[in-house]
Amino acid sequence: MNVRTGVPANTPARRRPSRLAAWADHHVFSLVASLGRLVAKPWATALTIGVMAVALALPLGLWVMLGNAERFVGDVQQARQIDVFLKPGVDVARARALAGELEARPDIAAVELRTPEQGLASLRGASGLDEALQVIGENPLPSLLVVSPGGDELALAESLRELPDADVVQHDAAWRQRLDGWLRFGTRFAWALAVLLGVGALLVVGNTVRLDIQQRREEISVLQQLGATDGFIRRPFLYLGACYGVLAGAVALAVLTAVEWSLRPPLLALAQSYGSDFMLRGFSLPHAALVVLGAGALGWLGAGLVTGQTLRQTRATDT
Amino acid sequence: MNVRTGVPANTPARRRPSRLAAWADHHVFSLVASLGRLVAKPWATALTIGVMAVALALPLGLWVMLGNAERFVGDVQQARQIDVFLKPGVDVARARALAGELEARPDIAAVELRTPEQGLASLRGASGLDEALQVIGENPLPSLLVVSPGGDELALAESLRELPDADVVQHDAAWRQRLDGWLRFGTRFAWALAVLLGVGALLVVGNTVRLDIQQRREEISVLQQLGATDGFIRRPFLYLGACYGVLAGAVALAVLTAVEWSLRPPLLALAQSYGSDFMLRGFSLPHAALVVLGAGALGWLGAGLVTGQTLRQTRATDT
Amino acid sequence: MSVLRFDNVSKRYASGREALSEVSFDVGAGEMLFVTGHSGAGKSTLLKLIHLSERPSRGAILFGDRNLLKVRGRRVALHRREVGVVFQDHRLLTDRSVADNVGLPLVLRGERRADTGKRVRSVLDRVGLGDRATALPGQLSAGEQQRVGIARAIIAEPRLLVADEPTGNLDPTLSAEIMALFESLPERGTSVMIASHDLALVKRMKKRVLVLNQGRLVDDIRPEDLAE
Amino acid sequence: MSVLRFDNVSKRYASGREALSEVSFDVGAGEMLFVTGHSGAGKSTLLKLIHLSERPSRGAILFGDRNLLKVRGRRVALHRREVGVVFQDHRLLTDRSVADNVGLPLVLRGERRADTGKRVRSVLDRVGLGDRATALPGQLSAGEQQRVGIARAIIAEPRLLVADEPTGNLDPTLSAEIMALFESLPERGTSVMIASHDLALVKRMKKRVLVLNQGRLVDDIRPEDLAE
Ligand SMILES: Nc1ncnc2c1ncn2[C@@H]1O[C@H](COP(=O)(O)OP(=O)(O)OP(=O)(O)O)[C@@H](O)[C@H]1O
Ligand SMILES: Nc1ncnc2c1ncn2[C@@H]1O[C@H](COP(=O)(O)OP(=O)(O)OP(=O)(O)O)[C@@H](O)[C@H]1O
Ligand SMILES: [Mg+2]
Ligand SMILES: [Mg+2]
Repeated sequence: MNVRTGVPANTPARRRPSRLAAWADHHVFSLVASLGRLVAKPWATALTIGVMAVALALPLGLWVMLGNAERFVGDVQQARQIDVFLKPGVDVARARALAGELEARPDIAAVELRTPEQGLASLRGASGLDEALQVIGENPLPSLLVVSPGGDELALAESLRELPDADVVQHDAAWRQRLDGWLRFGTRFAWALAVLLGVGALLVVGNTVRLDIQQRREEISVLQQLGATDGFIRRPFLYLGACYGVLAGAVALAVLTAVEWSLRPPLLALAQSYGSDFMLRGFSLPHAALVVLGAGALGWLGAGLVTGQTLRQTRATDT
Repeated sequence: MNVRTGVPANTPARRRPSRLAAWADHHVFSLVASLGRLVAKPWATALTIGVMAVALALPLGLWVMLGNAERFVGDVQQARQIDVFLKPGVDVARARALAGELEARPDIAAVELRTPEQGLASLRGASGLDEALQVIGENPLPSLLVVSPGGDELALAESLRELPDADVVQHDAAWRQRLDGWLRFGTRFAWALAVLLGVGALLVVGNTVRLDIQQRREEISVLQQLGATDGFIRRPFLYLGACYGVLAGAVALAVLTAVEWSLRPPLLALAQSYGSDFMLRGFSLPHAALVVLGAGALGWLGAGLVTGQTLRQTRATDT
Repeated sequence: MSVLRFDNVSKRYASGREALSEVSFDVGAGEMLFVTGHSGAGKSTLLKLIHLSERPSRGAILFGDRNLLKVRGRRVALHRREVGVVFQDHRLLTDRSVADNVGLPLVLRGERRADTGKRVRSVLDRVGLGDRATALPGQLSAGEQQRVGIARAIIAEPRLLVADEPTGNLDPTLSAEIMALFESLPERGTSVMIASHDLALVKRMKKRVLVLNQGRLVDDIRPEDLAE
Repeated sequence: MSVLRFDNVSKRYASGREALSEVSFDVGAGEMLFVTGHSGAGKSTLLKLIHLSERPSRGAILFGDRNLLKVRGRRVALHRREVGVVFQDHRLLTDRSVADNVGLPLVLRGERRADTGKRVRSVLDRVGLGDRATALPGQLSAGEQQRVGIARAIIAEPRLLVADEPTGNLDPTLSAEIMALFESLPERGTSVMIASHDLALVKRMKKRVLVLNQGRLVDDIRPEDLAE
């Protein structure tokens, strides 16, 4: 055990490398160290990322759901039709002209004319009222225009009511009321859930990083006592938080995509019952990238907040 | 600083208190110590409990939702009606007799008769077809029985179709199909969410307790080296987990109750649009107690699992 | 009868370092002996083998008639309760008071917390910390922490006390007092084994001394031998 | 010119314990001195005040012409880089290698990790641990850990080195070697302040000695005085 004393090996004129190089060196080291830490404890890392991924997946999934629901509702409304019964005095030629006029309007997608004869025929074919109808001498049915709306359905129905030739405009109000009820309820529910999930995601991410940092409190305190600045101490934790975030974001995306695939068949069936060819739309590539980056930013932010808190506690003597 | 040597103060014949008393003593101490730990760090405790509460509230809320949805659907189906149009030849007296017969059946809640005259009158009043109808010499309308089902609606409609006097049985199949579509989709979605949330709750509870225990790894290792058994070391953590669980369960209940109250108005409006007086039903007192106890058990279990894991790691030399 | 017997014990750490090589010796009941050697000679490793913090790579260790190689699972805890340990780095529970730390071995042996008070006070007095019972370890100086560790190791009157550098943070006067305390233990049936690098102190005590050098037992000096 | 000046400094901990009472002294540039006293006398507290681990309750501390009372926030870190510290409980980073631990002060001063290798090796050689650079602190004996702490404290050639019981885990030979190492530092512009309870060692060194007793500075012995 030889303890050398006397003049040391290093030169007295100490090299001072460029600040920038040292700074970059430290950043790279912090990142690599953070990644190393993740790999060194694969199970703990998986658990942490799993928790964060769930916390992220839920509000994200809700967001996708709401977006799809809106598109879906729009789709369904477009597929719905307004029945315009014309006044009994309006003859078929006038009805045909009116149909042509209406079809030219921008808020109308299509107009189909059903003449009284067609109506009677379909009544005869469809119902068992054949005999009863034969009793009627004259065809009492009016001409019917079946209008497919191209824009705001309610406004369109209103304006159709004002047509001089229109007698009864049938716009299935009960159906509409029910759908609105469902949607109002769904929206309220979604918001309640979103608030809950948002709070949950914040709590989970914050708590995860907090406990991770608490575990290394001793290390932080040693670094502080050796003269490390807050920035120096915080950096590896920021990278750690960002790594967690990015990985959690990726896992959340994967989970959501799996959920999306499992929901496709029933939703398609549902849409078809409304005569719509609506398809569930997941994340586009830019969206996905945004989500992963956002999750990384969230992890970075959470780590920053919590590290700041720990630093303040450990640095009790500075106050 | 006087260091006394020589014969000690305590008697050589050492008291051995009853094992049971010592055991109870240790349990009480563990519980009190765990509670003390929670109170000593109010913020960390609040965060942990918050995370666990969210993790519990979501699957619980879903469970309540599904239960309510089932009740709601039952309610709505019961409130719906089947229109039985009788053959044109059936006169009003026969129709009235048939209504009485049907009303006696167990699968029918109520039957209302609408005579052809009533039908014509309501057509006149409701529509603008007054003039058109006046043209008709004879009343072409059949008698109508409006049947409120008392049990399985589909089966009932089927059996009504087989009545010799029935002409057309109108049972809104499209409407039914749509509701079924929504429900199928809802159920699938709920299950996807439930799986996600179940995994999430497990991850969160496990992770929270794990990190809490990791922080006290040093303490665990010291206790082991002094000869503490696994049971002794695990006990305070089990109590801690149970405390977390019970508190988190209580918070989750409170959150769910708040959500329930915020959902009541829109849901009531929705129910009324179906002519139902359905009310959202939350947790009964026994259910609530069960939830809190279950959450406590979950915390206890999670703590037990994770402590076992940590104990195995710390006790590396025993292998 | 021997309390402890090392039989050709070697210890190689996972890093490949051989900390002990074929060490053999015997400790009699009520004997007090020292283990010395340079820094890194293997003193702490030797003591760790005794209370099962580490396992030997080769050789056998007998504690009374108990073969430590065969002590596994729950019986590790029971064995540790029969050995009092003073750790080189104290190892106090930071969030419990001094009194709670010292009383811990009694609680582990199944006594009720409330019943330990008198003995805790008595043993704290003996190490000169009677007035610090309610302090937390973090509020003590290094020497005070070390004495808390000593009090904790002796309170349950173990069959064997192993003390790793117990006076490393104590001044000469206090060291002498603590040594006197240790000297009083064999009378009461506790064998004492102390690792120390303080050669002056070791010489003064006139006890048996095991000398380690790079993991080998190079000398086993008995006071009788010196007298000759 | 004085490197450090204590002016009627008192320290009362939150627990109410007065660890230092009206302590005043001066340390000249390139001076080497010892602080002794019984366990709990206040030696560690005094050193902690110097690198701002604790703040005085009363009195002023000057480091060069810097009033330590006024050093807050970010400048605490900068001040600490000018003071090398050997902690009584080592305080190594458990998950980094010995070399990384020793090189840390250089990295904190803004040097690139890759550039520190040569100086780390040189200073590890000087404390006799040249062959343990890649080990983790947990794989070292207590005395080896203490020497890592010493290497870390001196690597950046601080203006002042404060060492708390730096030879508490070292045998006499090694202690003497480490003391020789410390003695060589003032030549290179580092003042050295060592807390120790090892009176034999302190006497042998023939340096200035501050004697604390229950928080009071009861003696300030200079070698010149002894010579008289
Ligand atoms: N966990 C470990 N892994 C690898 N090597 C270890 C480990 N613990 C100790 N060693 C090595 O084994 C040797 C003996 O260590 P030990 O702690 O027994 O020494 P010691 O005699 O107690 O020294 P000191 O007086 O410095 O405390 C040392 O070289 C040390 O580096
Ligand atoms: N954080 C603290 N809170 C309260 N009291 C403390 C604290 N730290 C130290 N003390 C007390 O202050 C006194 C001086 O402690 P200090 O650590 O300075 O002693 P020391 O001279 O270094 O002793 P040793 O030689 O045992 O290390 C002691 O009585 C100790 O109990
Ligand atoms: Mg040792
Ligand atoms: Mg001290």
